Amino acid sequence: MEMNAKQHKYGMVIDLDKCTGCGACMVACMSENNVPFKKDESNKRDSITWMRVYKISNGKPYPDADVCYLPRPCMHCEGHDGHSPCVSVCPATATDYSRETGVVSQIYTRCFGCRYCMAACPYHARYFNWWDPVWPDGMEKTLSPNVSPRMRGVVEKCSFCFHRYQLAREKAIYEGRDEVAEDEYQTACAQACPAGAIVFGDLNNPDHQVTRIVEPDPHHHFTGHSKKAFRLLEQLGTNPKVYYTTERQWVRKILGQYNFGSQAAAHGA
Amino acid sequence: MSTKDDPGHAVSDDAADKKGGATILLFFILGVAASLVIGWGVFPRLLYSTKPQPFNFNHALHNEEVGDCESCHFFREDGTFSGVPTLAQCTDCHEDVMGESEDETIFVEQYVWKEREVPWHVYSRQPDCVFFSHAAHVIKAKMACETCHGDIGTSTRLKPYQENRITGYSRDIWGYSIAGFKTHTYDRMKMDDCAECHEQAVGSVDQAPLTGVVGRHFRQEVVPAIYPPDRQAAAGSSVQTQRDACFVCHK
Amino acid sequence: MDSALFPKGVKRCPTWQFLLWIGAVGIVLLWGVYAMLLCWLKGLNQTNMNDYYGFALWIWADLAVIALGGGAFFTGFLRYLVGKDELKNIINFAVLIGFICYSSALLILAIDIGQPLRGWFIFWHANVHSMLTEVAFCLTCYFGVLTIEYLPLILENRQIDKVPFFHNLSHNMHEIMAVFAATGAFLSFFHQGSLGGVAGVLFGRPFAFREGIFIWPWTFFLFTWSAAAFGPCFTIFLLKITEKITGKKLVRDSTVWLLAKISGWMILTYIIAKTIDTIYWLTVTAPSAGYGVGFFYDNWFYNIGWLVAEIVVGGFIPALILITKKGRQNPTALFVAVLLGVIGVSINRWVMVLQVMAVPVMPFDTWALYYPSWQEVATTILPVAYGIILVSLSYRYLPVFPNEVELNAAPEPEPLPEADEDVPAEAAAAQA
Amino acid sequence: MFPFGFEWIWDMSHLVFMGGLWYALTIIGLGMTYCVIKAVVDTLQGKGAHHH
Amino acid sequence: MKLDRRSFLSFVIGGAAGTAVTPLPWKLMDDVSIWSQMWPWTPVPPDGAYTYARSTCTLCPGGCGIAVRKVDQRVVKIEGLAGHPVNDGGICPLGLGGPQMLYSPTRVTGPLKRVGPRGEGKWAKISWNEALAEVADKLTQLRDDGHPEQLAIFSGAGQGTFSALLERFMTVYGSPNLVRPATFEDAYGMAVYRMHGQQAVVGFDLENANFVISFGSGVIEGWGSPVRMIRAKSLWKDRKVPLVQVEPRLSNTAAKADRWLPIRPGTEAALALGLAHVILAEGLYDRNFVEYYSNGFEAWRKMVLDGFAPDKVAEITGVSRDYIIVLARDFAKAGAGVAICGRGRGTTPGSLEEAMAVHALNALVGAINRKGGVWALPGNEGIRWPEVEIDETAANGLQRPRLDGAGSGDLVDAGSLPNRFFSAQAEGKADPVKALLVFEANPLFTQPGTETVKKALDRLDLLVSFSSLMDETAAYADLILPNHLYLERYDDVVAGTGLAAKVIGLTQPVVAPRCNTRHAGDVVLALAGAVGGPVADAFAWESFQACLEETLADDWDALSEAGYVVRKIQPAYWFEAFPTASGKFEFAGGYRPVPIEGDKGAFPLVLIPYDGMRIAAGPVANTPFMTKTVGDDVLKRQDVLVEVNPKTAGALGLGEGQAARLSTPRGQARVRIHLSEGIMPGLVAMPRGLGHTAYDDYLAGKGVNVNTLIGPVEDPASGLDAAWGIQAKLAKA
Repeated sequence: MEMNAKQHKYGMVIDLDKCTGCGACMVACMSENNVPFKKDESNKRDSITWMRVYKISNGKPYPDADVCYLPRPCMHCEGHDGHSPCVSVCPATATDYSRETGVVSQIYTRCFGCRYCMAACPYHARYFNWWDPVWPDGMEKTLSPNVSPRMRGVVEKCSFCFHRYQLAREKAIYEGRDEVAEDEYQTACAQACPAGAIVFGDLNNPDHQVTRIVEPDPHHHFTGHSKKAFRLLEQLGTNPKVYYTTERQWVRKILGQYNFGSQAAAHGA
Repeated sequence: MSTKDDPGHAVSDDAADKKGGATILLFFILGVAASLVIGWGVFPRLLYSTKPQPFNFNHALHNEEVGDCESCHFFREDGTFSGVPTLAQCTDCHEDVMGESEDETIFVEQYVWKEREVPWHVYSRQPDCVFFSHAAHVIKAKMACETCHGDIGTSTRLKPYQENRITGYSRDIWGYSIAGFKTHTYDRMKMDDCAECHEQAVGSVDQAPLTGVVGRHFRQEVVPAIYPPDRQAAAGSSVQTQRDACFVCHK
Repeated sequence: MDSALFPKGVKRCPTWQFLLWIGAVGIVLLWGVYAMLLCWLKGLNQTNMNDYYGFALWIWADLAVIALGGGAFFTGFLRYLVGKDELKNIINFAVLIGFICYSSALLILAIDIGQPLRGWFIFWHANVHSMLTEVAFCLTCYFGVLTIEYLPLILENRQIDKVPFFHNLSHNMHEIMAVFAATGAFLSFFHQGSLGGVAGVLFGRPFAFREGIFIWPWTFFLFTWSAAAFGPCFTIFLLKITEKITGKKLVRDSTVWLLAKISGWMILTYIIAKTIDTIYWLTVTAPSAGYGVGFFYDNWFYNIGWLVAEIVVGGFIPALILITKKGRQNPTALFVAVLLGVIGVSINRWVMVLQVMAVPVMPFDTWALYYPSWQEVATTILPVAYGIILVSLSYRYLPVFPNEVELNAAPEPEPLPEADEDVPAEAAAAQA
Repeated sequence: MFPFGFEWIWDMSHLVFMGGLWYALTIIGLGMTYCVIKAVVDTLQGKGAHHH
Repeated sequence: MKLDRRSFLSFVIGGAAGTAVTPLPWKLMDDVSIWSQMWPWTPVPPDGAYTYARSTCTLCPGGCGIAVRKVDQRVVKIEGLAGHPVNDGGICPLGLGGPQMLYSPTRVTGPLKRVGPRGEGKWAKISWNEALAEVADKLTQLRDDGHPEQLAIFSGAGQGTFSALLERFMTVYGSPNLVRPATFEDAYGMAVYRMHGQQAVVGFDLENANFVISFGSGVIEGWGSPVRMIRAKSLWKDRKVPLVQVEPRLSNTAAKADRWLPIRPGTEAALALGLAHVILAEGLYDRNFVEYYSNGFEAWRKMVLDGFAPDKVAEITGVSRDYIIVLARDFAKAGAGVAICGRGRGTTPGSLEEAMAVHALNALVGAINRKGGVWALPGNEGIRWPEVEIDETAANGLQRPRLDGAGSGDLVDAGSLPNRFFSAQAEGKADPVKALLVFEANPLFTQPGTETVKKALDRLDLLVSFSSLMDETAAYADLILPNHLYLERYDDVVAGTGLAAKVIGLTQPVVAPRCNTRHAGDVVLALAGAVGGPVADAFAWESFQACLEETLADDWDALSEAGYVVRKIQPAYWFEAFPTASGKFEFAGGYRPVPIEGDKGAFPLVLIPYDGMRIAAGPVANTPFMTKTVGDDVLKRQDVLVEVNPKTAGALGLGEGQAARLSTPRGQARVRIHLSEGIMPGLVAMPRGLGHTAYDDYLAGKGVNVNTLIGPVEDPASGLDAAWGIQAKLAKA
């Protein structure tokens, strides 16, 4: 499969030291992507949040305790040549990896809900519609036509707000341009983050901020060249496109060491 | 128990069995015939209900007046496509009855004056999961409207709108041939019909026998327009299908 | 009053007793059907599955019954391809069990998916890279084969057989049964394997992931192997139970011993391979992903005991019993062995589904445990009830056991137990 | 599933996997057709009427 | 008959075989799956033209610019306005919630009149004319009785034209009882007033500070202008500006700070003075400022040196002596260090002495009106309206003391004291209020001491809420005259609590009003007209919008174009900054611990409320999306989890997630335990903003409203609520 100039690789780098855990990214994502909501969402294992902010604690006693927040969108793993953990297992070709954008798509109308992809994803980035989505009277007016609402019984997940790329591309075409500029395609979470902790862009484009921060190394499975940026579960070979940076050693340690104990309690939120 | 069982029984009326065999065969054939009539004749009629449009619309007439499709079905500043005109658009010309047609009278009196949007039944309405970029097709690929929408632009009457009772979509999506045969590019608007054209662009077609009634035409004219040269050589962006990735046409 | 439908020369319990029995089991069946309908109409929110447990009890049940149903293809394989003619006396029963297991598996899958109405997408829009696709295809085809293998048995019902067409049909099918059996075996090798692949390819799940050759992880081969090895155990296990309930001897010991012996050696070889695989995984594969040996069993529920139970108790012990003459020829030992075998393979399928979901993967993740809802339990028991009913019907009306008559015709001085009183033994003998 | 299906690619995995599948299906199909037709013929020839 | 059965069978088989070669089964299969993809009960959002409308968020005082995404006339999303001086494209979870509020089923769809007892939720829909008449009658009657002061207004509206309109109304009407919710700014403002001799809006030039000490302020949890503060925090991270967080709980701010300094709650002032002690003792203070621009330094210096040696302060606060010294040095030497205070979001004022101690600390390092320091900016001028004619009734009314006593006696420099207002009304003081109009506020939920507030409201003849949504106060009201939601109306927002510049934002209607609502401004105008006489004359405008356009005349075009205007403000130089008697900065203040309510014996623990970005605790409540983001360590089903140190919990035999009964002198509630190493032993921390009783099932009944468990504690120096906690008891439930 020869590469060519037109190929993008959209990715993200999140500064864990800037993330304040405010939750704006989560709400922005839900609002942007017609994510349904229930009356009780306190069971985080049955709560659809494409972007989820985990709370990690260093497990030390008072007063040395410390916590860190970790926003977790879909990692849009590239795996090996696009064979992410989830893509190749889908029996109905409902999820797909695009070599043109590096986005892992999920087609809800094709999905018939076998949930094999959820079993395959180590990041718990995939969510199943256990319930019929129900919007309180009138609130269906908040739904965006750019993202199709899901029906009960299918899997959904973060799409890197791909519809924004589709719209940006239409605009570019209309204006006779060939390419979409960096600021024309930004995910809802990156755009909303008040701390500027989320940076989104094309990892194949050296001019994009995300590339300048990460410096992905194509010869070493795209690990951050300057060891500044790292990825979750890199060692599994999932080859994710979401990078993290932090200067706090204990955070790097917990996220970096793999045979951990349960000392790092996490609270989904 | 079982005088039935005495061995002699079966032998006794051998002829009867033969005759029986024939009748059975006859009934078998009857069954086949009946099912064929139902499946090919009755079923399609039952499947679709015909819905009247609010009033007739004369494309040909409007075409003469305004000259082209774009003046009513235009692109917005942001590159999105306006689709079916809104009442506001029509009102630009139709604040009041202009001609003699009673359809226009209905329009003006029932909708313009009452400020109600016209509840058109849209023949080409696609499912919500479909993302279709008119810009990519009409502006970039320079495709003609007729390629997908047929000659509606020159029609003087709206054809009856047939709605699939199960899916709620227009019969135009599946096509009028219940068997799914097509002779024109615009006879059907299912995913495979989009794929038929898109397929020409990408690698898989080089390995596959050319499918689709209009394959070549698209390969020669449309492909060069949609895809930059370097893309045509490469296989499709999809890892799964080697065609265009799902998100090209889905949302 | 339904005696006209019985196979020639056999004794069956009175109708009222039979109906009572069917009715009792039927109640359980209805309970399961009710739960099934709930899941279909209200959706999978009826279960306790969640986003951490996308796969749960059902998938385990699915994998388990398919493994246990493996007796059908393997016995068929031995009978028709290897030419172990002796096994023809148990093949019907094996096929019957297989048919029940596979129809159950398909039913469970139909309940388990979120959009049953679109289930056929798995065929129509097949993604050949997915192990699940392979499972679906081979599973369905092989179910077709089982139906074909089971059909003649139905046609041989004393009344149906009187219809010349059906008589001829079953006759012809018998003629070329070897072809079907061969195809079945071919398909089974693949779907049993791909069921193993389902877990083995999950490189995002270090507990499940295994290396392998080409597209096939080692679990692919281990699953096929274990199904072939333990399937016969299940066949024998059920045979013994059936014999207990009917109070009859239905299959010659020699036949059973032969099957037990083969099964024993299969289990032994399998469990050795499994042990090697486990050691390699714990010492090479998992550590390379950063997971220490103790890690996967560092939980109050999922502790090392599971591994021991699977490999030693459910593996080596039954194997050793079955390969020794004394072992397999001692009724009690034989029964214990096949029972342990059945448990062993079930544990294997359990950990390959549920423990995979339970083990934390992300560094800040914690063990995820889950317990099934009653709807899940009911739909899982449903196939059992259905199986019992189908066995009962088949046993009562179809010539499942070719040797039954001769094995039970031996003139016994004392009268038979009331339960079996129906046709006097002499009359039966006369008819035969 | 079929070469004209959207997901079909003319590559090794399809040829091997789908090939094997269709091979199996063909055998089963032909086998059954053979049995049924032969049974019809046999029946019309009056076979199978006498038996026990 | 045998033959028939067989024939029928073969007919069926034939039929089946035939059907297989017709489209019927296959088309049905396809259509049914398409149906399953488009279930009629799964909504399909109508498409249309996409547009963005510029406006300003009013959901908190932050004043962020917003870009409202619309599809035709539907609001589908709210985004931060790029390039806006306050939030530059960033936005908070609450700000994102606009659409869910606009289309919320809990909107008050039109004027409502209570039928049946208060708070029972039985309403009669009435017309606007009826509604206005009802209120007007009461207003007229009060004036006719010669008691205009018996009308009170509780308004949470920010410092914009609408507030000015209310002030003007109360002036001509003749009531001094215009009450506002008090925040830390009131306390800090009073401190500045006493030390600068000037009513000023306090601004913190935090973007340019190079060392920040926060005395419990939720820097990234809603303090000041939330998005601006979070951006500032990121800026500090890039510039390596240290932040030291002083508070007993590991808040997000503490976690993000370079140093978390756990301190005994309520002793912050002592620490501030302790730091001052070191700075004084080591002569690290800004001599230039102290010598030439300050007064009363010596006395204050002596007080600090005598009373607040590091050892003593360490004893009081629990902070290590050595670190006090280190921190003081780093702070003083930083050059552009600044200290801030106001617990959490700063929604409770806190003690005046604390504010003064912190301000003195800032003064000591010369941070007053300095780049990167604390700025005293001239108060809200700018609005130029014709003088009002006041009749005798009004004049008499205005002579009467405010019910909360502010502005008289020893509270002469106090502005508004809501805590005193409600307690006085509840106790039925001499001249109680008869009618209360509530704007942009939900006192029944947000005021500490819910029971007292309820009592106070019970003593009213008429309680009118102008809320757009059915909040607690509205649900308890006699009349609801629903205001437009901020997305449906004009408003001006003077942004930037603690912002070192004045940003005026325009809130514009981005969609036509969804319900039968009216702009509260227009309602006030209508009421004034109905009351008649000089009251009517004072309001010449035919609509609030007209009033707004006139008021913002110079900026109107710029505002409606860009959505905001920025007024760069230069703080006065030291020599002209302090209009005190001495003309210099006055060093003053001391430390008297604010008493805590409750008996330590019966209630051995201390309950402290805390704030967070995912739970809105103000007059605006959580949207479903926001509640969805609340962690399972805060809310589990309907139960709130309180943070307790494992040691404390262990001693009580309470474990993680266990249900418990939390009781205080004010009340008790069922909670669950969340063991946290991030909280000082002996404390129980509960989030503000849960436990709503109004709204819908997506919010109501989730958790406990901490204000039902805690009450105000009056600061003798200011009259403001200085409560920082309350004695409490935990027991197994």
